Amino acid sequence: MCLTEDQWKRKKTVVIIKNEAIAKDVYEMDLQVGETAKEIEPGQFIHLYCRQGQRLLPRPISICEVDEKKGRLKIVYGIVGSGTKEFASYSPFETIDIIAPLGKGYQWESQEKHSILVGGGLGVPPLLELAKRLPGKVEVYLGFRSQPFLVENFKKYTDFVYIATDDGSHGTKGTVLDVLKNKSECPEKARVYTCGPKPMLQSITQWAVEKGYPIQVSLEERMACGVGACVGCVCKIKDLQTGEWQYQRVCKEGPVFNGKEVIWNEES
Amino acid sequence: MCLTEDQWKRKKTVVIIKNEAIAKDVYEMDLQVGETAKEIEPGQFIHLYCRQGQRLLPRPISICEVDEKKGRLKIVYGIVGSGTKEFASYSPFETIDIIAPLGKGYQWESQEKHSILVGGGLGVPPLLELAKRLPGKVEVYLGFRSQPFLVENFKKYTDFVYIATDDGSHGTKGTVLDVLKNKSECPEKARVYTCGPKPMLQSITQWAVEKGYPIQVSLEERMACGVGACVGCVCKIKDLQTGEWQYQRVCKEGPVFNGKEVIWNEES
Amino acid sequence: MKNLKVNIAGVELKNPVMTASGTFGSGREYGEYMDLNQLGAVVVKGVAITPWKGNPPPRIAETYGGMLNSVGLQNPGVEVFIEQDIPFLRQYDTKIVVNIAGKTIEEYCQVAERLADADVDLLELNISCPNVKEGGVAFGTDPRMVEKVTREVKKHSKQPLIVKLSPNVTDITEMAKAAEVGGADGLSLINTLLGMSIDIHKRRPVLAMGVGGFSGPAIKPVAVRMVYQVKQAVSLPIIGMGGIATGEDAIEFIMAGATAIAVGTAHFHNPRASLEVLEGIQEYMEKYKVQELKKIRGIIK
Amino acid sequence: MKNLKVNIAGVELKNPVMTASGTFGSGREYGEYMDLNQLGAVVVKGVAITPWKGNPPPRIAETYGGMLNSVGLQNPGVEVFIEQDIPFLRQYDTKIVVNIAGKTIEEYCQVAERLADADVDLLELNISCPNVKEGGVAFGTDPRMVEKVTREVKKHSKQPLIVKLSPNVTDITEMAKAAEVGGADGLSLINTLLGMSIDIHKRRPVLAMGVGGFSGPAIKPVAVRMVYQVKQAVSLPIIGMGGIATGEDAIEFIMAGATAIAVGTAHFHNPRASLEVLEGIQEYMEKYKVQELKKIRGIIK
Ligand SMILES: Cc1cc2nc3c(=O)[nH]c(=O)nc-3n(C[C@H](O)[C@H](O)[C@H](O)COP(=O)(O)OP(=O)(O)OC[C@H]3O[C@@H](n4cnc5c(N)ncnc54)[C@H](O)[C@@H]3O)c2cc1C
Ligand SMILES: Cc1cc2nc3c(=O)[nH]c(=O)nc-3n(C[C@H](O)[C@H](O)[C@H](O)COP(=O)(O)OP(=O)(O)OC[C@H]3O[C@@H](n4cnc5c(N)ncnc54)[C@H](O)[C@@H]3O)c2cc1C
Ligand SMILES: Cc1cc2nc3c(=O)[nH]c(=O)nc-3n(C[C@H](O)[C@H](O)[C@H](O)COP(=O)(O)O)c2cc1C
Ligand SMILES: Cc1cc2nc3c(=O)[nH]c(=O)nc-3n(C[C@H](O)[C@H](O)[C@H](O)COP(=O)(O)O)c2cc1C
Ligand code: FES
Ligand code: FES
Repeated sequence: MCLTEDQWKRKKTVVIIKNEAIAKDVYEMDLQVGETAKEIEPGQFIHLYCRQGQRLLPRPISICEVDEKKGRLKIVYGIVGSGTKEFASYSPFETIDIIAPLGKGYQWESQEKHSILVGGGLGVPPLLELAKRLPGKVEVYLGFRSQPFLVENFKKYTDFVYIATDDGSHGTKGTVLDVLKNKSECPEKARVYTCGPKPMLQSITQWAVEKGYPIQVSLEERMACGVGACVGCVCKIKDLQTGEWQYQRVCKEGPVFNGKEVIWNEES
Repeated sequence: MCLTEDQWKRKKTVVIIKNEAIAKDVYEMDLQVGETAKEIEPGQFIHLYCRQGQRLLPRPISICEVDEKKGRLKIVYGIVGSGTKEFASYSPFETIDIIAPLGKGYQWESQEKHSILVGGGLGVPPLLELAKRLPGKVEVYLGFRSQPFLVENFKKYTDFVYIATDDGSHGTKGTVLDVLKNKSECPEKARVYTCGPKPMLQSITQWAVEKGYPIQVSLEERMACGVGACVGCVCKIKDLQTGEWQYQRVCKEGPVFNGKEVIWNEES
Repeated sequence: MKNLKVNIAGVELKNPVMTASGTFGSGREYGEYMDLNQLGAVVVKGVAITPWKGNPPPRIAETYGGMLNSVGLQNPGVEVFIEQDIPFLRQYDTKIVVNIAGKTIEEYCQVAERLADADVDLLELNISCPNVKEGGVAFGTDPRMVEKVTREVKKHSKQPLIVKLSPNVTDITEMAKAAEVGGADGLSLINTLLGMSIDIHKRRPVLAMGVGGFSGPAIKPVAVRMVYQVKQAVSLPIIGMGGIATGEDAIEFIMAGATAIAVGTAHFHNPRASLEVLEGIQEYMEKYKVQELKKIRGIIK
Repeated sequence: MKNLKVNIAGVELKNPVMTASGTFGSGREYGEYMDLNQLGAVVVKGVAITPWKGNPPPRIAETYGGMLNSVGLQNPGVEVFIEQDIPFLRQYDTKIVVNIAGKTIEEYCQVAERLADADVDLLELNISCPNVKEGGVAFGTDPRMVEKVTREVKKHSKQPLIVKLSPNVTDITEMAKAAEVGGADGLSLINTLLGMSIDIHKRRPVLAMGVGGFSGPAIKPVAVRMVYQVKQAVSLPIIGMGGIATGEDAIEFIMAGATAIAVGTAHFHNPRASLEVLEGIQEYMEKYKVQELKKIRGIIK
């Protein structure tokens, strides 16, 4: 019933191994997390704490890649506000407080034959570790506003990496869905895994449903606790049997949900 | 009427040259302040800002010593709360934000013959630069709870340095007033300069008044602006002619006041 | 070891540290991060007679030294609570406090009545939630309503009844006195202030509801002031809360007059916050040789 | 360059940035740190009909993200103000707003009357100071008194009259409406919250007065909420304040409904805070191509 001292999860202070810009206002950070690296499922996230005491709430960032041997995690974050700006100022060998891992990641079968991964913008990173672990054929569709990132990393694990950019500066001009419709061989059976802005998730879900593919989407919501205690980070999830909906916690039941169960009409 | 860009006083970011413990919970910090070092009067103070954003108010710390040539200031501070604890964690070559100098320092005549300096605990540091600058004979009385600091520094400028400690571990056991009464040659004319806890300032003032010596005391009060704008840092000062009192600003009219004008009965 | 025991309305807590309602779920989640046996009491999130869906997201906004929430008392209802949460919490050697929510006086009474035979130690009447349209704070800002709802719920309660007050009032002592007259056995204060934060890039409030409940270290001076004022005005035991993150914060509340204290928002910054608060209280007592908390309780006059 | 002009009760300010009363002295002190010509207006500290000694020290306490003060309106009286401060401020191209203090309605009226022929642009009626026993907040927490004092002072005022409201009330819109009915030409909000901080080592409140006025970034969510609520309730122009330290903070207040904004406590952290707020507003306008502030004022509905 009661956990012992070493079984408790905890906030840990870890060393930053790397913290570099990989695109405009996008940073890659490697963290030395030790044994924790062994516990990660792709699609899970970590909580990063700011040093500035006026910023109390942790920042949730998805796990991008895991190096179990070295005991390291890679995350990729965009500078969007005060906290991520603070993170960008840190140097290697400094420390940062984190809780890891949190949430429920993507699910797949050990015999998986065909997977379609679709990421948009800062939704691209969490798909990398997934691409690495998935068995079978893996198609990857990545959308960016302009400057792509992590593309080479994906190419290490699959030959089928397709890029879309809003401004056409790289890959196909247009949305990732456009490319997906054009390029995917659309097998009989496949699973779709996606992460990105809500409108994209919604349109990919619609496409997947039409194709009859199971689809998993990773959602974002503003968080406080990250452990399921405050019921702050909810999204509307419907029961496919009863049609009833309830608010579920992105940090606990998610961030990865069955796309078909998500009710999209909430403002985002 | 209007100042030009380079005439405005400002908050400046300066480099920490040294930051070391010199006694239990007492630190000495040297700051590279450039030309500002030339503007200092002994008894003035500076404002130090914390990095942690939840600590908004600056910490007032007296100027201990000035090196005009190198453009440096020395301050000595005790760890008493969260801000001073934060300062103690800084390393050389890091920076800190300050405003310097602030307030009105000690006053003396260019022909000064005999000066008596009396400091207690963290009231000792501001007397050092004064001891250095005063012409004529300078007697220095320093009181500590137990472990003295800065004593050697004073000895560089005068041979008449006397120590009292509460526990008798160094110098005479007892108060600095005891030593003063025993050791001072009590010339006909002298000026007294003092800084330390209020009860000490009060008893030294009483002694000086009995002897007929002019006395200057340096007061402390909790501050917000440090520039005279908020009227937060007041002490009760009476007009010796009219007997009327009013609250005066420690940061602007002080921190150094005529001891005879101070009304001591406020709680401290 | 100093004596940390405190007594709230006849219920003895092994120490004064409780968790603030709504910030600690039903104990289960943070139970993975700390030993719940060490807490004086676990205060569970607001429980209503039927399941409540709560408010739309975003429900959380960060502010300078604090946060806003507009959870709106999402909860699965008292039946689920009795079935799942009480047995879970009873595994631990800690007291159980149930925060009860309602849209009408009748609903509050129903929850209290349903809990009468349940194995819980204290009831905390939440008439101060700023995030629900009906009930909640509407009851907590009018002294006549405070008195009335307290009196009615008290009739249906078997456990001692703590009334949780809203800080969004001109005179907190009026509300405290009204609760006392209504028969409260103790007071909890403060619930959240009412705040708002605007996303200037999206040109809309951060919270979907517009306004929300403001908590965290930022609000501590208001909370300490109110505990102090209420201590001077009534003789009921007070559970103090609002921004407590360290043992020193807790001592401030105790000196202001609190018998017990609750840690809320601080958990989000540090999952072990409540235990660290407890350690900090112990350190203070050691340092100043305070044998029991009674010696410093309400020492500020 | 964007158009930053705003109009408060017929007085045109070159930009919306003012200084919060009591935090900026009479402009002289911070005039050594910045160009006062750049400010929309300087609001001077509270001025009474006779000199006030103010409260005993300590008057200042730091809190998490904020501070408490109990200055108690120490001021040398309106005569000294007219003699020394007006001529000083008139050297600058900025508007002068006088914050008027009183212990009775008569005293407020006397100050307004004495200022009728003085060269000042706006009066700000301070019925919300929590640090004085008489007058101050006692007037600001009862809508009938708000209306009455506003009406009386208005009779003696030549300049437009801004009424400064206290946040320590259950319903701020009631006070705003009362001021409107009483004839106010505008509203300032918020004055300080009432807070307390205890020195647990000395076992007494940090402030000699026990409680004090709570200001700074910590209180911003309460201030934004109140500006928003008042904007929905009355049609008077609002001067918004409470925790503003950046241009983004200022934009929040403007979107909530403020016509102008005032910077207070932020000066203590950064003497040039008000100018940096102004620069921040300009940057926001540039970035989002906002031609005039009217386009975003009260955009949150
Ligand atoms: C499960 C999950 C995974 C995420 N993974 C990534 C990732 O891999 N890379 C990445 O760049 N971003 C990711 N995000 C978004 C990221 O958390 C926010 O961009 C970040 O918290 C913004 O912090 P800030 O201090 O810079 O912004 P500010 O706006 O200053 O933050 C203020 C508060 O708002 C919250 N907040 C602001 N924007 C968001 C947002 N879009 N979603 C949730 N909370 C927000 C912050 O957490 C903080 O509490 C993820 C979010 C979630 C919920
Ligand atoms: C003119 C002047 C000169 C000073 N010179 C020195 C010096 O040379 N060396 C030294 O060690 N100390 C000096 N002090 C005292 C020093 O300012 C405080 O010890 C320091 O601000 C405490 O900060 P803190 O964050 O550690 O304490 P906290 O208690 O955490 O500070 C909280 C707030 O209280 C204020 N405060 C706390 N204690 C005092 C105090 N005793 N006096 C004034 N404000 C206080 C702080 O400035 C801050 O705003 C001086 C004070 C004044 C007014
Ligand atoms: C996310 C969240 C949810 C809350 N839910 C409840 C609740 O259900 N019932 C209640 O009485 N108070 C609730 N509160 C208020 C807290 O119990 C507490 O009174 C308040 O947050 C102040 O304490 P703090 O600053 O330590 O968090 C909630 C607070 C937060 C932050
Ligand atoms: C030290 C201090 C003194 C103040 N004096 C006055 C005053 O004389 N008259 C007044 O109306 N408000 C006074 N105030 C309140 C401010 O004008 C302002 O309303 C409040 O501080 C909130 O703004 P801020 O958080 O930006 O400081 C004072 C505030 C402080 C901090
Ligand atoms: S962030 Fe608290 S429940 Fe998800
Ligand atoms: S600290 Fe503001 S007047 Fe001295």
